[in-house]
Amino acid sequence: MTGMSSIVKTVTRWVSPFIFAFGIYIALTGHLTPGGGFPGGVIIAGCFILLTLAYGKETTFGLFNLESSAVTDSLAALAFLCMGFLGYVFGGGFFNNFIQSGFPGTSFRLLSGGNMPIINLAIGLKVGASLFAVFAYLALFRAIEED
Amino acid sequence: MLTYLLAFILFAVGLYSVINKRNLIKIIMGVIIMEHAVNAFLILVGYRMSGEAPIVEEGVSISEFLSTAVDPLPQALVITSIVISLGVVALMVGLAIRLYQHYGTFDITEIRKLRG
Amino acid sequence: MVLIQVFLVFAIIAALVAVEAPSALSSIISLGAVGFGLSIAFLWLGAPDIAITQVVVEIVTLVILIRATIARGVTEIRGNESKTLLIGSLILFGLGSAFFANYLSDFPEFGKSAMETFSNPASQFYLKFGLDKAGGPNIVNDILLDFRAFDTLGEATVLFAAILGAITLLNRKVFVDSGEEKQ
Amino acid sequence: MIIAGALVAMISGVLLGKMTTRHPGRGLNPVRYFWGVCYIFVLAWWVTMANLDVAFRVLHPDVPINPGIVKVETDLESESAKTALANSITLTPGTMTVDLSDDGYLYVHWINVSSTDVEEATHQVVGRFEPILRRIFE
Repeated sequence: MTGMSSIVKTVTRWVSPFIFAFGIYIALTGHLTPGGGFPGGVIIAGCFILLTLAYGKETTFGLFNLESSAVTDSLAALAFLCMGFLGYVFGGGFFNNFIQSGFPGTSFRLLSGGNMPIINLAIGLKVGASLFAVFAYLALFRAIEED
Repeated sequence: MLTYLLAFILFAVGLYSVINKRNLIKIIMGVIIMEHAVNAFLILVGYRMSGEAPIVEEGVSISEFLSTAVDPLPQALVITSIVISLGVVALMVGLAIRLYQHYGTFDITEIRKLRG
Repeated sequence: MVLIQVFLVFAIIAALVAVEAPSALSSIISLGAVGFGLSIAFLWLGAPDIAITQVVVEIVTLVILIRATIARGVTEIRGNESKTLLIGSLILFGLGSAFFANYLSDFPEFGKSAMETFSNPASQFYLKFGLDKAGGPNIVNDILLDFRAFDTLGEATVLFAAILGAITLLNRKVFVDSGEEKQ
Repeated sequence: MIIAGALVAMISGVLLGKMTTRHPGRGLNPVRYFWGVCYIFVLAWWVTMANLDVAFRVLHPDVPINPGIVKVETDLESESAKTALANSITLTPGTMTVDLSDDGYLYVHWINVSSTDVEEATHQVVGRFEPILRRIFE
């Protein structure tokens, strides 16, 4: 798969960093505005899917290959679980919001959510990495078939 | 009542596709339509007349917020269900592609014939 | 309220087109129309989180489905059907609508949510204490990540399992080892 | 919150920055931004004129159109400039870019083909945008 015409390639080149940053923004401020980890993660995956469609898989794997997507997926899941255990250790219950008790009375700020932004980001990275992995395997599978 | 009925009809369209069609892609589409219908039904149950999104705005008191916000619990359940449905669709598409590669067709009756 | 019904009818029409259209491309695009119409309906129903998620997920679903059919040269997906199954599905539809009509009277009226009809619901607790105890103004995310975070962990596990299954199916090495040596 | 935004911008820049631009130094020249602002007005002027022209052709009882695809040439070097040119041509009513070949030729669908000659068509279609785009992107 060599990719599409040069107009599509150039426009993809211009917009892809903004899509990526928007995905992380949606994931990070999920507790303040509509959004959250799940749509943010799908937007991050969509950024890399767009790159794969426009440029072909070689260029995209140069940025973000299958090993690093697997590593990101596992690390994000592990971070999610670690937040639960840290809540158990410091707050007295599994997934207790232990950071939030340190910042009382600061509503409507990024820090007011306690560990919610961290969990949101972890979920976003996890969903994004796993969906990109599925799409990359679909692309790879077709390439093998054509041989 | 009519609104619930519309969600039910959407579910019935998906069920018709799953039962009646002989093509794997059509069956996957039916499953997706059924998922959409169930999500829509859950959100419809949680709706309250002229309700607003369950997001607290700065300067709005809690009692005022309680009298206008819609039910947040079905939304929290549906938001996980949508993403799981995406994973399930990926799994079904993977199965369908495997079958296509093996038998050269998406038709399930043909696949049944070719088994032996 | 009429607007919500309009978008639901739009979704039903799009679903019928998606089920019956013979061409793969028009069928898949009509499936996208179902999702987008429902997403606008969700926006009117006071669920912006769901609307955002629905739009984004719909796009990725379309890309995956097009990848599965058109990218490998399948342009017609005609689902030829049988008479007996049609009669059977009609009977099933009649039974289902009979059940639905029977239990519809137990449902709360549309526009009167379940948390108003039943006494002491959980949603009232979440709405009342979400901002103070979890610290986020978005109550849906509070429920998702604080009150019911264990649910979310299970959901992440289900997603992980589904993706793992898809990757294992699409990974050729597994099948090359066991399949081709047999022949 | 601003710190978090800066961190996210840094991450996306490091990860995807080499896709976005191939000549990072060009973005620092303020003259290019001045011509970029000018380009908005030039584009708006030509789009308005073309709108009026196409509206005249549609409303005229004889419908004086002569549609066809012409081949035009561009001297622009960078991919960004070519893309901006093709999108500007598509945005202008009456003309639409069909394809962009690698060796600098554009295939344009034109509602009223006045000349099939490459030089003449180039002058009429591309000549409006080319000089200012060269100042922006090259």
